[in-house]
Amino acid sequence: MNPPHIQATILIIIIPLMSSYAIPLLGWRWKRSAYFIALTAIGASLVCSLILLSTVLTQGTIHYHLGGWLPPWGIEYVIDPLNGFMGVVVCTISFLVTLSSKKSVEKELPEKKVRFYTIYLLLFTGLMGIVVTGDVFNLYVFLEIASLSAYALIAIGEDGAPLASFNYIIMGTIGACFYLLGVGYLYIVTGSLNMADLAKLLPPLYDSKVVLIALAFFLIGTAIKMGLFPLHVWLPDAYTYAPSAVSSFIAPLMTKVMAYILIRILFTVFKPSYVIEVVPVASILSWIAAVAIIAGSILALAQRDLKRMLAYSSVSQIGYIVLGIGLANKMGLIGAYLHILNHAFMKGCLFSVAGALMYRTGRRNIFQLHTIHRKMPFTMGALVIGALSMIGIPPTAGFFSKWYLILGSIEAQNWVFVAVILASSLLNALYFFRVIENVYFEVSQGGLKEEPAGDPVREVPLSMLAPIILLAAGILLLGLYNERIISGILVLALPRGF
Amino acid sequence: MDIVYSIRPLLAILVSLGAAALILASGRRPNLREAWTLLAAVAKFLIVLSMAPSILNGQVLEYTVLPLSPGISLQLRVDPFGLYFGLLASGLWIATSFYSIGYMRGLNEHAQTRYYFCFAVALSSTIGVAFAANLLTLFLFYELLTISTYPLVAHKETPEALAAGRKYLTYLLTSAVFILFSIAYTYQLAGSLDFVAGGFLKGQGSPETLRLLFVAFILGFGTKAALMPIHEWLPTAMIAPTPVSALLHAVAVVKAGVFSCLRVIDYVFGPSLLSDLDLWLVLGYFVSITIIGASLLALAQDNLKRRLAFSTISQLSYIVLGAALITPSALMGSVLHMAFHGFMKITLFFCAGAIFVKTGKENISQMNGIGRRMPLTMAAFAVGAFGMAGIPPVCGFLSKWYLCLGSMEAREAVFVLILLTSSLLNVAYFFPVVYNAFFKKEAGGAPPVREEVSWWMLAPILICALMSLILGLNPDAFIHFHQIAGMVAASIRGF
Amino acid sequence: MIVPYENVIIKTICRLLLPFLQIYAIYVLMHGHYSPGGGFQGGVMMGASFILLVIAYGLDDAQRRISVKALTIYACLGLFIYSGIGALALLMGGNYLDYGTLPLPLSSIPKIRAMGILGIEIGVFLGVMAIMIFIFLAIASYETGGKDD
Amino acid sequence: MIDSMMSKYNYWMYIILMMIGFYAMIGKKNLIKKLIGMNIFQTAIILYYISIGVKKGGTVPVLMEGLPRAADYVNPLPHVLMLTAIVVSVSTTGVALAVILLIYRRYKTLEEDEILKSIR
Repeated sequence: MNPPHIQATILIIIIPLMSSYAIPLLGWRWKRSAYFIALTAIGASLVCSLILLSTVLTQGTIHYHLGGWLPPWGIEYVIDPLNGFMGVVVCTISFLVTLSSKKSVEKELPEKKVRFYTIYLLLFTGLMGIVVTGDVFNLYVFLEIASLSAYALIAIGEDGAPLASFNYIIMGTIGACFYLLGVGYLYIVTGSLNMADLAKLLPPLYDSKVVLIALAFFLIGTAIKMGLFPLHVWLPDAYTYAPSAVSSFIAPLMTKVMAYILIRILFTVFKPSYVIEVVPVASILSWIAAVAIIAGSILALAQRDLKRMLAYSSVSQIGYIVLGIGLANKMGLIGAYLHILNHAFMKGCLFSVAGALMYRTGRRNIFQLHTIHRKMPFTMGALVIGALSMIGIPPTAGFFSKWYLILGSIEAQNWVFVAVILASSLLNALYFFRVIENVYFEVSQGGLKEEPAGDPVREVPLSMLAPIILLAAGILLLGLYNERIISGILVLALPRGF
Repeated sequence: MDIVYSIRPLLAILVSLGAAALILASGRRPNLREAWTLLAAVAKFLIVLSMAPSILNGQVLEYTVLPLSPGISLQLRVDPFGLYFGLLASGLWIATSFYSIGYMRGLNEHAQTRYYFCFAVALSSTIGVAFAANLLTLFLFYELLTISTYPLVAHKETPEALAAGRKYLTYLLTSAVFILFSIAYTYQLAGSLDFVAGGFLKGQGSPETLRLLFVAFILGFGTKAALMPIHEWLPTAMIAPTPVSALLHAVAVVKAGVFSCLRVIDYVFGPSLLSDLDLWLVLGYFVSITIIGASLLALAQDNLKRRLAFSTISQLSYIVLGAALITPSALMGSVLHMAFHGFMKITLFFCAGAIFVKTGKENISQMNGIGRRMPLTMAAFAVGAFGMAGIPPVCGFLSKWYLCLGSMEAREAVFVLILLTSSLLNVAYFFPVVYNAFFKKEAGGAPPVREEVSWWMLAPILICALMSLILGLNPDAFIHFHQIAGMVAASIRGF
Repeated sequence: MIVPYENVIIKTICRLLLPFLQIYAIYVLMHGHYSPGGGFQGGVMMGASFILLVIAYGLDDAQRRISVKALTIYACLGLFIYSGIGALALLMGGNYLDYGTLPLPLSSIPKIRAMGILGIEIGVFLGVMAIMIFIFLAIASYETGGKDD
Repeated sequence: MIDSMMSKYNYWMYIILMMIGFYAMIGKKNLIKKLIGMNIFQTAIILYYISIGVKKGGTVPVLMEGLPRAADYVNPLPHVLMLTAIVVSVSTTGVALAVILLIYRRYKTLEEDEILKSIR
């Protein structure tokens, strides 16, 4: 019998899962309850994830056998420092973003609140499932739960949303199917689906072409799902047209969790030695990522729509994470892990700000934001902090992930990557300062000075503002305390041999 | 060297950050807001000053705030050089605060809350740069300084001001990229980033690598120090309000750049490594181009503030030159010149601002006879101009003297020649201003009326001018600039 | 919009077929833990029987028999039974879905396990059935749809 | 060569099917056709999985008297996995159909290029 803090492994999934069924049942009668149920469920998961993380850090890896079946036959949930960390990241961001979703959902989707939160919780369940599971097929199932909910959530957005969602369905299904094929190939040669078991069975088979093909399918599948550069085409539309509550939930988390899958596949299922030495997968990935960083930034530069700009910047930031993974040395991986955390906070903050702008002004064009800073000083302050962090100005979190990535690139003696990271921070500066300039400065001569019609713009309600401020404060604190996170958690989360 | 753990360096940084928060909170009540500014300025100076006795006794104050990255901490250390810069910046901030209030009220500027807020943050970062114990901490504050001064440069919000702001950011963020690279590389080479008097890079890496690293460092920090091919942001930034120009030139920004250059030259590379790598002479010639070139360009400017800007560019290179010539006297002169140039240049900028506030004139050709309208202001201007040219009773002479001495010690007389030429050029571009102001008749022919600016502005002008004189006569007056500079030189080059 | 197709043969055959379909669906459900079959397959058949009803008798008729509201409740109930049994195992001190710990008055653990999985299958059955019908109705009634409930 | 290809014909079949589906997803402009392509794509993978579980002479994996050896049964695990994959594929189709309806209601067409035209 397992003590309660081990049972948290499963509670972290079944609480949101059961709550998501409870929402339509209770929401039928009390529409308002949907939000509170969702918030409570995610809050409970947050508590569970914190318990898990502390347990992992003090007592070592947790193995949870679902249904009492022993691995490799039964499904096993494994919590090691890496996914303990990921769980906390996902839960924290989800909690904050959900907190802020109340008003914007009421405004944008007044009739669909109940269904919205049902699917929302399912998405959260899927993400958490991906994080905790130690079984490659179970991971596929959760991947699809998360993706299906995401398709649905994106489709309820405005104008181009259904088409964006359809494209995402097509691309996402290809990605998931490739992942499934990868699982199939591994299953042919090993007869196992358990990650730890696979890791044991695979090394003698490293010469096999089948294993190589499996790895290729895994990589393409996850690359599509996380929007790595040439395969990113679904991402900008989906993030732009989704309702603001959705884009501020999906943008920070979805792609990060997919990056987590990549890490798991490369460094847990396969051994680092395989992806570095036997096949140069890691270095191929890092080169693709380098292209992604630059291309994403340049594409972001061309946008006038704030949310679309942020979406393209996500494409470039995914590049950072993959670059760190591909460097496959200690500093690079630490940079990648840290950037998963940091970027989740930054994008959560920035998309929430974009949502707040939509909520109060309905404007997304960055050239129509003059004088907003007087009306919404706190929101815009958060925007500045988020933007500075994206650029990589020191005390903010974004600087430090860049710092470790640069150290990793130097360690790998790869000067091109150093140049890419540095150049991209300049490009980031270009497009983010364009926003800041438009928000804070009024061009005195012949600018857009007249107030738009409609209700006078003012600061967003507290339920939206508080999460934004917390996220912004989080960015600063993560930057200042990054060393604690690294030495406390991330060093333990590195794959063996680093 | 005793290391004393003390929280005072952190307090010195936080006091103006706290003030910044209070300024934001009391944006609607100008009097309260400005009271915070003044209070913070005085408090900061007193805190910095309170550290002086222990430093003069040979101690070093240290405070570790938190670890930033494995092996590197956000650490503050007050050594003589840091204290020196801290004293200079916080002392001049008081003057600038008073002057700002007069200037901003006099012109009834907009967005004053943002202005004071950014000012306070910029000062915090400057003190942070001064007290940083390692390169990463320095870089942290250095970037904060860039970001916090950007709204000040673009303050007027006209298209030109915005363009100037963009240019400012472009130059400084690009340079930050070089700095970041060099810091990361240094860390990879040496495994440490802590400043050590005399440098810590010796024996790490091949000479080619180190030369490359040095170039990257100088490209990075040199941008803020406005070395010649990468100086263009500074004259463009003159569009900003005059107190901001004063902040940029005398107190914070370019001084932080020069300070960081000196930190790199003397505390990262160290003189002996530089001479091993044969870099010092190259750097010396490189900045000599700036010294002469900027002076020549200054001659061509009609806008008074732009002329001052080019003068700053030229004078900053004196400081870097002093560090590049690896002799004790040169370093002494270089360190002294940091402070002296600060006092003189701030006087000159304050005067330019005062003229603008009172008469709206910005161009030198319009300033005939202005000395009869504003005799006190223009007298102060004259003192500053004399100092720039290195004429004895004013403090500029003293630092130049040391610099020339240093060039002699280094057996590179050509630099003496360059310094003297530049002095002559200084005379050439400053004296016409003074001459026209006092001895030419005003264009309209109307009888000149005495109309000085308000005492908020006039007092700082006069005090700074007076300080320039007093420091020239007794460089150890009040805050022991001379003695501290001596300690710096001794710690590095064994004076 | 699906309107009833006035053909007595189709209607009669449908009427004849329905009970057998549904009984077979329940058979498949109950045998799920011994042989191929189970909640999902049974649920699909059960759902298909209703879909047949809709095709033969038209949407209006079907909606009179089974409302969207009831379907939602069935679906949620089904999933609740599923996860509820899992959670019950958790409460009884086992791992999630560890049916062996369920408090059933049966002699041996394998028997308890068999009952446990049957409960799970029933939950799945209800859920799948409701959702199959739900998807069909939602898509079939799109012309009148667009409103939320 | 031919022999080895023929002996693994199940893989070829799945690859051909998958490519057909892939082509429809990428090449067709009509959204329904894309969706059908997606279904073919998923079915190909299901087929692949089922085929890897097959054994010559294997029987239904139900415990029976007289067949005590594991080698006598076909491998049931791929089937179980595919049951889940079918559920996923059904749900994906459901969501996709719903989205298509939404698109149709908004633009009154299902041709991708016409929709893109009406967005701009």
